[in-house]
Amino acid sequence: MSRFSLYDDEAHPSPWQHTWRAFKSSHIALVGLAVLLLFVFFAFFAPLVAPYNPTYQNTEALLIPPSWAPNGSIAHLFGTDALGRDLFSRIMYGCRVTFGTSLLVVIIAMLVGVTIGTIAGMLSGVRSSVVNHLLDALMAIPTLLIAIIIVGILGSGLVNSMWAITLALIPQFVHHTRSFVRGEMKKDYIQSSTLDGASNLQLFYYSILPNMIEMLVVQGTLALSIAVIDISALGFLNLGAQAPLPELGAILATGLDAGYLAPWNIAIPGVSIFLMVLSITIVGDGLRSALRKRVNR
Amino acid sequence: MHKWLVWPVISTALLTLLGGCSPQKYSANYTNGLVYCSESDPISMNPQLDTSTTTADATAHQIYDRLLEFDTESGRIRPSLATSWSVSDDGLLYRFSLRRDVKFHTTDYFTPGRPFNASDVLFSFNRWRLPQHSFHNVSGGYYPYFESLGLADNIADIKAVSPYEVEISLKQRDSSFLANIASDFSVILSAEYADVLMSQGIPERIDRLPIGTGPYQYADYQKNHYIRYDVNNDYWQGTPASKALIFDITPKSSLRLAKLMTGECDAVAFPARVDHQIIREREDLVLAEKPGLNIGFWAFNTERPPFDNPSVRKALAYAIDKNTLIEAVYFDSATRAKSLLPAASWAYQADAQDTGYNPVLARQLLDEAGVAPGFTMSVWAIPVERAYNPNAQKMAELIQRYLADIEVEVNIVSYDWSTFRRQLRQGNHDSVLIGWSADNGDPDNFYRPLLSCDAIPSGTNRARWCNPAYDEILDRAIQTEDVDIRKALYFQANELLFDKLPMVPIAHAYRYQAYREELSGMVINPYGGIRLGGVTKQRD
Amino acid sequence: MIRILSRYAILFSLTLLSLCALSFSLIYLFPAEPVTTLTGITPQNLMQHEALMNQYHLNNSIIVQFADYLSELFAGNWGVSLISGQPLSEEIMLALPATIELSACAMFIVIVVGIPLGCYSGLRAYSTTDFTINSISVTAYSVPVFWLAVLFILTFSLQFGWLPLSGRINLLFDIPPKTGFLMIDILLADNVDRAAAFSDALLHLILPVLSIACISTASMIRITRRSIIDVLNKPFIIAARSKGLSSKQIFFRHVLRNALLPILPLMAMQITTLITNAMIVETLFSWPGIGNWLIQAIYQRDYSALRMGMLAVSTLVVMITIAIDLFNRLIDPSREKYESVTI
Amino acid sequence: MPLLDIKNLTLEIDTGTQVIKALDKINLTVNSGEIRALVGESGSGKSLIVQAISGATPPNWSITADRMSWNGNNLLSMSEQKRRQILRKDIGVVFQHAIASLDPSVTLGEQLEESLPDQLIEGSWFWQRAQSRRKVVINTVHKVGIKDHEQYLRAYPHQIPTDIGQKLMLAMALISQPKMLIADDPTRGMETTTKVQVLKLLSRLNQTRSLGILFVSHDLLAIASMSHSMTVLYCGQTVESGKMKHIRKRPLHPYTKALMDSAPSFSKDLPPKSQLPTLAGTIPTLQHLPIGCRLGPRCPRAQRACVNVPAVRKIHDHSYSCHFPLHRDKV
Repeated sequence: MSRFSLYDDEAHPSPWQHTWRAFKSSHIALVGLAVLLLFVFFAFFAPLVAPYNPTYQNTEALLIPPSWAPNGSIAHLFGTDALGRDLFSRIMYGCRVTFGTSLLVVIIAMLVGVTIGTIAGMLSGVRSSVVNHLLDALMAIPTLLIAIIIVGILGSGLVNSMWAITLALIPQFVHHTRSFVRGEMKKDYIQSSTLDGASNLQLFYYSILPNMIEMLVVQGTLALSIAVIDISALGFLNLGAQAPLPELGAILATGLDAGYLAPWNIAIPGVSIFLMVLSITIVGDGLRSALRKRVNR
Repeated sequence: MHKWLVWPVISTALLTLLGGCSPQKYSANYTNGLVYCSESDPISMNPQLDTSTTTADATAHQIYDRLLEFDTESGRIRPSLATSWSVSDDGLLYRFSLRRDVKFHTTDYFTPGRPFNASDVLFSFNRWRLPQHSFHNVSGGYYPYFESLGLADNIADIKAVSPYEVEISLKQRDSSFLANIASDFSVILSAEYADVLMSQGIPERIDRLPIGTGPYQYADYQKNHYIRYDVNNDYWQGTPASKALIFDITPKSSLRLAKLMTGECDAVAFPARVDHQIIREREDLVLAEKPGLNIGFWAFNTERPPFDNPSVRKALAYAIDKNTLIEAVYFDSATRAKSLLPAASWAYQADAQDTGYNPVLARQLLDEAGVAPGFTMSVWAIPVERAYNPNAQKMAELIQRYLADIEVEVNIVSYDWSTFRRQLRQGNHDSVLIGWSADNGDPDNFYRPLLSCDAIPSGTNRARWCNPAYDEILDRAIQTEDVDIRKALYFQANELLFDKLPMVPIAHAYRYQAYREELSGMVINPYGGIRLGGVTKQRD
Repeated sequence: MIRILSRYAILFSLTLLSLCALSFSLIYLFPAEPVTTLTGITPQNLMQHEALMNQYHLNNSIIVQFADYLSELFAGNWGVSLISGQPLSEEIMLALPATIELSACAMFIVIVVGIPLGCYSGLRAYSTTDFTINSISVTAYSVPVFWLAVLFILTFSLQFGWLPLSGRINLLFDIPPKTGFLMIDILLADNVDRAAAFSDALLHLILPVLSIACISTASMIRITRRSIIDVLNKPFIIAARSKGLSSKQIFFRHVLRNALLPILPLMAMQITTLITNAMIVETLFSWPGIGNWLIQAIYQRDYSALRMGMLAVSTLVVMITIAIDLFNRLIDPSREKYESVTI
Repeated sequence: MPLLDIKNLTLEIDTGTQVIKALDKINLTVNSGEIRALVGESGSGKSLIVQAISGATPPNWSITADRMSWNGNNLLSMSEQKRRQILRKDIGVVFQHAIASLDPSVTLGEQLEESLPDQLIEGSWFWQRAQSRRKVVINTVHKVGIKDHEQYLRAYPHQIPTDIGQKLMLAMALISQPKMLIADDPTRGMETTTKVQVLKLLSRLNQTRSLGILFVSHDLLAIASMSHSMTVLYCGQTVESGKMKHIRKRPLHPYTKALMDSAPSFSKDLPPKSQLPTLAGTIPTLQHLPIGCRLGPRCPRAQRACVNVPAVRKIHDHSYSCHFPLHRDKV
């Protein structure tokens, strides 16, 4: 029997469509996303689009001002540094190094953190409490301190600083996953799955994980902005990326040496890091409020 | 609805933000004192123990005096704690008459009971000279300057003829002896203080809480932070005008310049080459320059294969374009080095042989020596600015590029300065970018500490290269006073060095000093550390 | 109450113990002789090496070594710096107060500016003012602290010449470090113009404090704002309104308290960020704090200093975190609900 | 004159993407000494009305009404302060979720004292006032049926069981001795015995102090016996309103009938074991409200005219909004 339908049937967009719609409604978030995509583009295609090799030293062209300055040259859009390297290319590659490693670090930290967090969340009693306390203590230790110790043990370098930051990011993911899993475990739908005979693994994969992805995305953007800042901070302190690797923090630190003569060597890398973090933050905020809007419905 | 909240919130926020920004200009002239921004921590408070400029700057002319000193204008030797000296005809016996009524520092930790006399000279010399001396092994027992020159072995005896007369006899003639006595490292310590410390069982204090006769006396030192000196009110050359002297330790050159600009420093060590233009443009700053007796070089660790092979070393030398290095790193404030000696030295050889830029030949030489493409080596770059190499890091990066062209990969290694030197002394490097500033005007002061066999254990021979033929040439050169004979011998040494190439000489740089225009009496010491005793600060 | 306190005491000592264990393990992890890392003394010869090994029981089993390590720690024998040869306890006790002074001032600004602005923004949610405050805080939050500090130096010290850029006070003031807290030391010092010294020290504080505070204030505004909005949507606020309470009464009696309680644990995390930032900023402003000290130590590969510095800083941070948590626990009645204590 | 008189109350919620008309021309009056039941399924907007009256509206709500007056004074146009005074002295509100409506960080005693207007406190010194305040609080707590005041006044909201919370909420509303009580489902989830106690208390107060009560509930059974009149809501529209006994006897609106039928105790002639009659479908969400008569898609009597909003029709004091009402077919 066909039902008389005078009124439109409700459309049921998927949760992701919902989120995207809510996200789209904020112009700032869209601009942030565009800038972020630009950085992602640099991260993947820097070798294809960069006009020069980032380590190529043109000794004929030391400290050329950026192209908009009166005596700048269009050949070097952002000018050159004290070694005659094209700053624009270095920034592009710098985005690749800084952003790429940050992304990698966040993904690793997320995988490890979610695993530990889920186990900790599903555990109960003394074991869970021990895991909790250890992790919380670890979370309290400043990233820089962890980095310094790792550099002390392994020596400085980009990879070692990545380890340090991964280690520093893991506790956050563990913390959030743990409290999320604990909260979820108390809910009835998990109870009913358990009564259906689902094993812990099945429980995690089919019931908890799909609900957790949003939390992870939001947490991931947060962690990403922290990772970018930390990677560049370590590069800046010369504990992370070593010369001649173009890493934004390290580029800024080198720029400081010629800072008075060539202020663009300070300004441009700084602005790049700032924009990168800003776009990540804005996209993260946009996502979060979009999710909140969806949940509030 | 929430109007009542607006004003308290806004005013609190604004007050907190604005509270800081008081509009008056910051000025640092509170106390009559001099602030010098130095680049690093001194290794010790006794320059006998270390050859680095940092240590010499912080101690040699501030806390101590020598028997003789160099005139800052002419570079000639002139009396200091010794009022006069004589040399025997055979050049083996030196006699010094000492100045009377020179008082040692009176500080919290020591009050001198007697003025300076011959026993202090004996103590100061015997400490580094005699291995059995009770103070020889205090603080490591390691006196690099004297060991690298072989001075300890060459002194046969030293004795006090009277309380104010000292005689030193040598085993062999040494035409650079007086210059060495006048160098930064031949400081005079207090024997009385040493005795007191020894009786208290804390002899190592002598190098941490120093007592000397210089214009300033040690007050306080905090690592990585500052060294504080008080004025020596009884200074024999007249009490300095400044009541205090502070060494503000600031490793980053850009920060040092910033502090100079804000007036937080009155003078800075090693202004970076890129900043010279800015210093010149500013009316309140002065940039003094003088051709320096120094050399920046790239030394290979000849104890490590494949760098024990001269043709490998040559190949690497041909791979780099020295002119570009000089342009990029020294901003043309240096001259290209062909041999060890700068043009200002009387033994300078204008037509010395030099390696040109020839990467094809370089690769060919490497192939012949069996060094395969993809070979990896380390280039150590000094972490501090020096006159002879204002930015070794940058130079290392340039070299890295050049060597990449001949398919040699380069790791740039850099540690903190003191760690760097420690590691370097252990010979952990493949090659190093470093240099040497003369302590006196004698050519021997270049050739011997840098490459003689004796200089390997003392740590100044960065190439760790030992060649008996070379040492013999140097020994012959200092046993005569005849300038032409010496010149010829040094030319011969140059030829040998070009052939073996344990190091690539890169540049002789100008020496620079940046200070605020209120200062007067700032002079560039041609040899060694900075002298702040005669500096005064005018105030408006 | 006693139960809570004892529980926290146990928690604290356990955490401390694990931190000690971590720092102990560094002895074997650092690429240097264990003896050297432990004592800071590089043995000159075999005999000295042997003597040190015996003195610190390094030939015994790990457990004995650790027990010995602990007893030495509590006896105040922290070893000496590999580079300067000074006792580490002295160096740390000079450096740590400088960092605490800096961080405390920054934290003060963070609280005094961040919380009111966050409240205001939250109460006026989605208004123009809120939008402005929010955009500024997002922007400030994204600025890398080291770049901000450089910009501050370039602007306020070099361009305008208003503020000094290095250290805690002009070094010409001879302030003997008695407590390590400069403000107290100035009061204790003789022979100085205290007023001049005080104002000079304050001028030196401004730039580093602002560089650190900016970022943390921004996150504090964001956190407070969100918390306020969340609380405003709670039923009990509606209930309070229906009681006929004025906005002021509602804000101070119901909103503020409930908004700040969940912020406290986040504030503890902020302190960690703040100290990290302080450590970075210290190197730029030549601030003689623990961050500068540690970074110098890593440049110098001063392993014994690193080991103790790590222990000192992490103990400090953990102590603050646990204290805040305990405080939170004591003032937040609903916290009793949760069984597990989290630090 | 009615205590509370609401005419054509419309409430629109701006969600940022669309504007939802959550309440559509609601009419409601409560007379002094009258108990009015406000009935509707959950989601019909009962609690929104309560909030609109109590004035606690988020900024994205906009309220319009032809009339919304308290004792003849227009609530919408009066000053914030005046309105607060009325809420404080004359109207007591009990919210649906008792525990959530109590501040979790303040003890219950303090919250009760806070609800007490200053006029009701005796004494001029602060200690006298504190004493008096405490006395009033304890009295009120006893009145709502909590004997162990010591324990509960010192407790925090999360420490008490729900029914105590509900009683305390009631105490809080009654402590100011209001003229009218707005009770949003005050007996939700209570045990039957407790529920009876509370209902009895309310009836007694209604009789002794002529307290006007707006009793919001979907529990027809509980309120049918005590209320004098009833208003039925569906999806933010007033469906039917009138004296309790009239509506019970002859509901005019199909929805009211469905509601009555779904409660077994109202249909005396229900055969044993037969299915309870229900309306097809579910109540639509606020985002997807049908146009016209909002019951339209579910109404068994719906016809084409139902796409227009039905006007309010009135027989004596019994009003309804339906194009095709029950029992009126012959007219």
